[in-house]
Amino acid sequence: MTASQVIFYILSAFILGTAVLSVTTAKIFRSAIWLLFSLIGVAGLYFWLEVEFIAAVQIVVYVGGIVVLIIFSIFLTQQSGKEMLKASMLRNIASILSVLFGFALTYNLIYNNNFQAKDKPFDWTVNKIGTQMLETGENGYALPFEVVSILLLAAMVGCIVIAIKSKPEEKNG
Amino acid sequence: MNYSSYIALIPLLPLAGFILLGIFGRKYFKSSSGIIGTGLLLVSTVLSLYTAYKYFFVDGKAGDTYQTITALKFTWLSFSENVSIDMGIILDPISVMMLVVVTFVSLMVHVFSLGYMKGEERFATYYAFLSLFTFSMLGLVVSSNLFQVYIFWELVGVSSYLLIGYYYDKPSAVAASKKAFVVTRFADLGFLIGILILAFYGKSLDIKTLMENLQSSELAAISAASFVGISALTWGLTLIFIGGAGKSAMFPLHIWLPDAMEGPTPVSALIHAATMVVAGVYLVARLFPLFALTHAALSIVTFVGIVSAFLAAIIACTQTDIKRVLAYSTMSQIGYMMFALGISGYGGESGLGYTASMFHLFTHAFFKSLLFLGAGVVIHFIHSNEIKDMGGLRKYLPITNLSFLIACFAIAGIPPFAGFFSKEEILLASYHSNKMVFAVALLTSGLTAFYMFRLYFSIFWNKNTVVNSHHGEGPVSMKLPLVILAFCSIFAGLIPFGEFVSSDGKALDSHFDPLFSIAPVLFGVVGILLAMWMYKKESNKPKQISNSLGGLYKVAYKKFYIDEIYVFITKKIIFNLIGRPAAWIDKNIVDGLMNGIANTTAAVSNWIKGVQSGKVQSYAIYFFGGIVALAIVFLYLWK
Amino acid sequence: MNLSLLIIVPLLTAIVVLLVKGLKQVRTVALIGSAAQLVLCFVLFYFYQQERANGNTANFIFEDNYTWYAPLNINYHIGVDGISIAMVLLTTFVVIAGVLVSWKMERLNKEFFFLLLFLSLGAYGFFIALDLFTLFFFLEVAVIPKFLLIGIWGSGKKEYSAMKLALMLMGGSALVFVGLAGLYFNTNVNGAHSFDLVQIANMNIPIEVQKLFFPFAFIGFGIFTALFPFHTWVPDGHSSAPTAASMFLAGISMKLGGYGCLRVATYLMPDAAHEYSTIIIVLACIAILYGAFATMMQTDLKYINAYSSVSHCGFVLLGIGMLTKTAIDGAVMQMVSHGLMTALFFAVIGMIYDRTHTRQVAQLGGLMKMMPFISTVFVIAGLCSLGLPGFSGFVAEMTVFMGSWEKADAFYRIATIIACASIVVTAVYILRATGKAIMGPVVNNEHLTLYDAGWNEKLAASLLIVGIVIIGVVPFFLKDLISPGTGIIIQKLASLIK
Amino acid sequence: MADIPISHILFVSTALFFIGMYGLFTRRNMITVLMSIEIILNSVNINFVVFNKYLYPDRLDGIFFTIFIITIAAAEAAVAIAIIINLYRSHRSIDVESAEEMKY
Amino acid sequence: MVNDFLILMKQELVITLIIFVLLFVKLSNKDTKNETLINFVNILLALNLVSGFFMIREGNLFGDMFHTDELLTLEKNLLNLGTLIISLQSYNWLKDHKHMPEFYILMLSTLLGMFFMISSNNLLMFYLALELSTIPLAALANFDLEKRRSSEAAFKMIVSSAFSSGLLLFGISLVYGATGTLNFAALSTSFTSTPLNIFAFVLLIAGFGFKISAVPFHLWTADVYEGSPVPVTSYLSVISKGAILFVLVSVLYKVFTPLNESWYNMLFIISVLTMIIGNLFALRQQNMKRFLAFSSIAQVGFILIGITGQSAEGSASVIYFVLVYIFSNLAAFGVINLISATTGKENINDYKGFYKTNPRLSWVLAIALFSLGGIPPTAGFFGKFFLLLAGAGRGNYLLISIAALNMVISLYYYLRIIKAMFMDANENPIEDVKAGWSPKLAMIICVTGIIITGLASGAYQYIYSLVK
Repeated sequence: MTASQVIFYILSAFILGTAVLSVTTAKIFRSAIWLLFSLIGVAGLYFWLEVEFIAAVQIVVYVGGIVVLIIFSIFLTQQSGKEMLKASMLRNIASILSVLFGFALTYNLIYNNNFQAKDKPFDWTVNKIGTQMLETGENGYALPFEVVSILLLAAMVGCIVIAIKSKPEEKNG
Repeated sequence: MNYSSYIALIPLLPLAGFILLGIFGRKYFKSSSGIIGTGLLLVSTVLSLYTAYKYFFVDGKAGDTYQTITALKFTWLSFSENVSIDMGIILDPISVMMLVVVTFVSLMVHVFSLGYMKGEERFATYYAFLSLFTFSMLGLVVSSNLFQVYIFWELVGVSSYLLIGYYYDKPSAVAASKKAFVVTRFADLGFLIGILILAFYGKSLDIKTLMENLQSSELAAISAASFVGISALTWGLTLIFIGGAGKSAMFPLHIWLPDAMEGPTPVSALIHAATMVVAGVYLVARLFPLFALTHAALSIVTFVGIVSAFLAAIIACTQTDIKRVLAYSTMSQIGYMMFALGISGYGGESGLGYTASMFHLFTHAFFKSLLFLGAGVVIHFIHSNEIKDMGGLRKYLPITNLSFLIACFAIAGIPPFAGFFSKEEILLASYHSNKMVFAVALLTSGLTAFYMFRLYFSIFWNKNTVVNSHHGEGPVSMKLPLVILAFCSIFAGLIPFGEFVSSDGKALDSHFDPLFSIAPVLFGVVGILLAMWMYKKESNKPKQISNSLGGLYKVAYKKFYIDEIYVFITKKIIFNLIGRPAAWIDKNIVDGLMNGIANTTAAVSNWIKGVQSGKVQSYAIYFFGGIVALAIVFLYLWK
Repeated sequence: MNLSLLIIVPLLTAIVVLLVKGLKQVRTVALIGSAAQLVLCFVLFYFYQQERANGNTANFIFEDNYTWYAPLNINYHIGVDGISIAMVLLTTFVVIAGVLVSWKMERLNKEFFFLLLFLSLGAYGFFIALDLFTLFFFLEVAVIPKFLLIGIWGSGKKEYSAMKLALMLMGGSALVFVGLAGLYFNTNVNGAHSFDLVQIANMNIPIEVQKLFFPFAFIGFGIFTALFPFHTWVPDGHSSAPTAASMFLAGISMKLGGYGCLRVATYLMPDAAHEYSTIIIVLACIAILYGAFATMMQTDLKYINAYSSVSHCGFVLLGIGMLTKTAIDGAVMQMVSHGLMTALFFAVIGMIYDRTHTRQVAQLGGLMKMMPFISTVFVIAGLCSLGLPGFSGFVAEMTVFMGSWEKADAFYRIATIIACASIVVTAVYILRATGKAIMGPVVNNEHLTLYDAGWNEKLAASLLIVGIVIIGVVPFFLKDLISPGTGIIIQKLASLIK
Repeated sequence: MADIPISHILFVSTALFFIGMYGLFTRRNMITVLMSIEIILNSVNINFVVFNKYLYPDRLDGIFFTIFIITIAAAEAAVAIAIIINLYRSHRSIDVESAEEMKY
Repeated sequence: MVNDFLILMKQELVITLIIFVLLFVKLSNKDTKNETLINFVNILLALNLVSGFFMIREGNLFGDMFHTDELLTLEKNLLNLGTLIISLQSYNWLKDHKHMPEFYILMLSTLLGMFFMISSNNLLMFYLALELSTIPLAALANFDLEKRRSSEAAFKMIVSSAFSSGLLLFGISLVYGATGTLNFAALSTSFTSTPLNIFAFVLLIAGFGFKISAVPFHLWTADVYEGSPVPVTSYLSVISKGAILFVLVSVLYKVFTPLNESWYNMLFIISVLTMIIGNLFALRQQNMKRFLAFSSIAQVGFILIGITGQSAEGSASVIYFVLVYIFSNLAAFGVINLISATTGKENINDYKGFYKTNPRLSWVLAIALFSLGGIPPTAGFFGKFFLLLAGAGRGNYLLISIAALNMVISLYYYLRIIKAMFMDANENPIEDVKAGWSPKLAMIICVTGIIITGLASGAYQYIYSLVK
């Protein structure tokens, strides 16, 4: 077993393990932390895959953005130490069964599809990504970029409207 | 004058009367409607008499045979190439005779009613209905087409219905009218199916063509085709006979006739004595060439006829309502006519029964309507139908007394009154063909004499009733018909009927045989004497005799419980076992099924509502479940 | 003659009704409109006879064919033959009578007349349509107004009845739709599918296809015409409906079904009609006799007439099922006859109800005394219903019987006899109702103050009676009118029957 | 690196996907539900990158897709959190079962 | 290039312009009257609608990211029309709303997303546009900020949509893995029917199914519709559904042709389930919005039948039906919107005796419901007829029969409301509601549309000519 393999399996185990903990642990704050670890693990996997740019984005957006947002909202909404309520037994069993079954089905299909890696170097550079991102012609991603920016704008507007505390009383009074 | 130029007027004039009086009578002819109706009918009567004269004495005969003349014919409704309903008028001996009888008796009744119905609220309506009846009956007798017969047959039925129910606010009248209609309708069902059968094989509805077809080319087919072992021809004729039996109140379809007496008495005289009730006889006579083809059908006719004659006579002896007695007597007499036809053969001497039947029909019309009109005078006078309210009326009602007596002699078959001749011919014919029938007929004739004179003596003799009536026999309009009809009752029998009417159109000699007549006359006289002994004076003899007869009397008095059987069948069986379940099934099962579909839908809807639990995570599970299910179906099951 | 006028006139009338104000104006407009339509129909009848007299032997006359939805080959195609004319005439009679009996409609009269006219529009369109889409369109147009008419102006459990009627009829038209779609996709006119009735009729649809889709079309239309066991909307619907709507429902709406069974199902799929005739006949016989027996037990006048409609419409189906020319003639005649007769019956029941506020036979009695006109009309309607000669019912029923009897086979024979037997049962229930409600002593003394029919009611009843009597006395007019039409239908069948 | 078969990496992503799904099904806290969604999106990202790198290295479709997914995940999370906060204001709870008012 | 850009993307550009103007107004903190802004937006939307009929060209932009032609322009125009109608109808609700500009920003950005989705030629673009048209909607659902139900609706929507987009993405990733391309044209040749592909396809269908609320992916629909403000509900049920249907048709017909047989059967199952479940649930509803949610689910079932036709008639009938559906459903929502905004009543029982007090509104609602129920002479009849006819083209008469019978069930609940309005008595009916010119205009447009689009064949023929 090569080092790369070892690293991969360790990373995999780490990702999956922390993910499982994240969705099962009873304390919400811990859950968020486990999620953080899991996301970092995924970033590690990207490193291992040698797509460092994505790894960087992953860390910046997820770890730096989303998880922080989540933790922030946890603080806003409740005490961190409190244990969360458990789902009902029935729901749990149904979920486990459906998830296991779904996984078996899906992975069976994927496995049987027998993806064969092409023996070609994967050459990407940040530069290439950057130019393509703003290119308007063939293989250009300018339009998606615009679309996403509008989406972000809209999301922002939406967040502000919804989350900002309205003060009707002040206006009236 | 050619027939076609005026013949249609005979039925159409009364129709015009009906329309005129029916629509405008109430408003505009309230009092004059009687005159209008009678006047129109008078014209018809004159025309019929003229036609009769012309037919019988001028141009009806070709060689030695009376022809069937088609005076008028047009297609009214065609079904297929050959089969169509034609409206037409045929003239042959029996139709011409019937024209005369119907118009004449109807005219008498019209005239009589002028007095009898005076002051009625619905005077105009009454005349409208009478006109409608006359129209229908005339249409019936001159029909050239079997379906035309049926059409007018139905119209006659409805006029009868309307007239019986004339006193519409009397529940008994309403019930009687309904009963009359329904029973005859039931019989008509047979008629209708019979028509269908004959028309199918005969490939025509025209009576003449039909008979020709059936007698020649299609005979084999219709005789061979059979259902339950009985040939189609027999079926067809029997069914048609059922129709006739219904209208003619033959056993066991006679139950409507006594009840029909709820109608105004002149109506009974016209419809339920002289004309409509003989339609069945007429029908059989009309189709006689066909009946002659099959022995079976004729046997049924004979059997039904003789049973009716005898049964009705027995019942008549026990009844106390004078109109009912007359009604049963009518039934009995029609039974005579019926079995006379049944025992008759076709053509020549063997056709004596046919001639006799028609002869009896002819004479019976006069004396029976006379009896009814007389009874009408009595009822009008005493305001009751019950014998027990009557007695000794001869002092108050002399003309009625006399004419009633004449009619009684006529019906009892005492010479030289009209009934004697016709009845004697029937008995003679039956003597020659079937001794058993003859015996019963003879007995019946004795019974007839008995119950008629029982009636006569009870009304006009017996106890003295004190009546403080302010009117006597009524106006001239009421007396005149009595006199005329009495006259006819005396002399009608002298007509050499066989000259004119016979089964094959050829003249038939009179069969008057004084020696043979002894027995029937003797029976008649015995009957009269018996009645005289029992009823001339007020006594308790009748009571004693009826008591000594015990159960038998009761059974006869209760009309052999036939009504009760019918009630049982209709109320208990048809209503309870068919009607009610049908309604129930419809409401609960068929409709329940439809409602059930709706309810099930609602129930299912309620049952699955839990899926929409409001829990977003459950939604997600269902969502994923849907995917998995689809994937499995399309990956593994449905390739 | 522009046939579209038959649709345009009611439409315009309906629109004008919406524009004017007040009961007086509304009803005047409605009356004028429907009278105009009556005149129009007679003009059409006259022109039609002229055309025929001039030797025009085309199957359909006065055809108009406009492309409607070109991509789907859907056309607005109309034209008439004798059968259509007979049905159109029937409609116009019933509509005008309906307007007249609703003369004193107080509540929401504008809406009422609008819906009534709109409903009639559907019927007219249906009867003259020669394109299956057009036909289906008008068929459905005529459903919802009924729902509203019953639900808003009805009585008794009106909502239930209205809903039941609407759903069952829509169920019927759903089945019809499947049948039509099936036909459509099995036609080929120059490479395209077609809804055109004339074109489809000239085509030989494979028998398997016919056998598949005939039941859809037939049952679908059959629901409209009270095919057993889908008749249960009839009693409830009719009895809850306001008078004019009952008249329309029983008089015309049920005929839509009969006409459809004949024109679409039987005409276009003769082989299947032949295959399934046994079943049709059995169902028809059940409807006839069982309907009659069920009627016998009813105590509400409207229920009596509604159930008797089930029974009478059975004759229509029987005639169609027998597949002989005479029987089909009879079926068409029965449609016209029953339309007029039952409309008359409902009209008169409505008049009685308006006055006495009850339809229970037991609570009525001796009406003849107070309302001779209405009572006479009732008796006439009853007599027509029980098939008295001189009225239309007799002619129609007898034609059906004669036609049925042409089939020489024990099965058909028994069916015919069963059908014939119903005339007795009919007599029983009609006379029961008449005897109790019209004749007999007056049950309720309050009724003694009631008044007879007004001019509008008299006119309405007279119109219908005139129609009934004309058919009853001179049936050859009607017969000759419809005969070519049924002849065409039978031609397609002729080869099969032998 | 090449000695790891693709299926193994895909195993990780698929497993991650279903772990996320499990969380989404069972967690009663709205925020943890949100976290589960993030896990799901991450698994998809891995898929894209792996496919791109191993199977179709000529173009950068997978990479770009991943980038956009990450962006959208952020937007989605933001909106979701805003909604949750708003909900918390009115319900005083972020238990999923407190938001089950509308049903059937 | 710039010229092309301006012409080909003119609809998107106008919407973007509106968004930015509103943003500017909002940020500039000036006290602009709400009414003015609403009118401004409406006018621009109307202009956009009109411009959609002129200078139509076919072409690609941004490589293969954006594609437009006459049909797509028409589809966008239909959505634009619907949005305009909703905007007109929401006048009463919006004119006093504090966040009016934000409402428009969010709504129009989703509209923009739909336009891009329709024009997308590529799974990436499709996905992004889909998210653009979904995420702001979740925020919109929460626009009744103080109402508990509104937040609940928004939460359910965002969770469901995130979950479904997760599955969709997983599907897309598998497609990508199997074919190496995201481009539609390329997919149509390389997407063969291997088990994995079928699975991926099921995931994609589920993603679509979620948006059009096909059973069993529909469960979020009713709750979200009920909780959201009425304008948002109508927007959700008409515009967002219409857009995804357009895309679904073109994707199924043009891209997944190799899976023809599978997707046909899949749609068969889904549509039957959708019709039946939608109907069964709609039967029992008491809340108008929730009722219309389930009825719209059932409608989707019918639309799917049209799609199964897989012919020019099929796609024409779907597009035509969406047009009809815009008119009919928006007419219904228009009335509900008005009543809800003025009286706050949303229950079916509240509508009892409605005809007494509001005869005109009753007729509008009645005509709308008739159209939804497929009753002639309304356009709904034609729409449904064509859908089912298109479906029957494949010869699956079982499906057609089921659909036809489902129409009967659906009629029941439409008539239930008619019954409540016209027949039922009510002590306290809704008072006489005065509609402003704007909702009135919207209703006139809808009713005219309902009556004209069916009887006059122009609309359908135009669509058909484009599809062909």
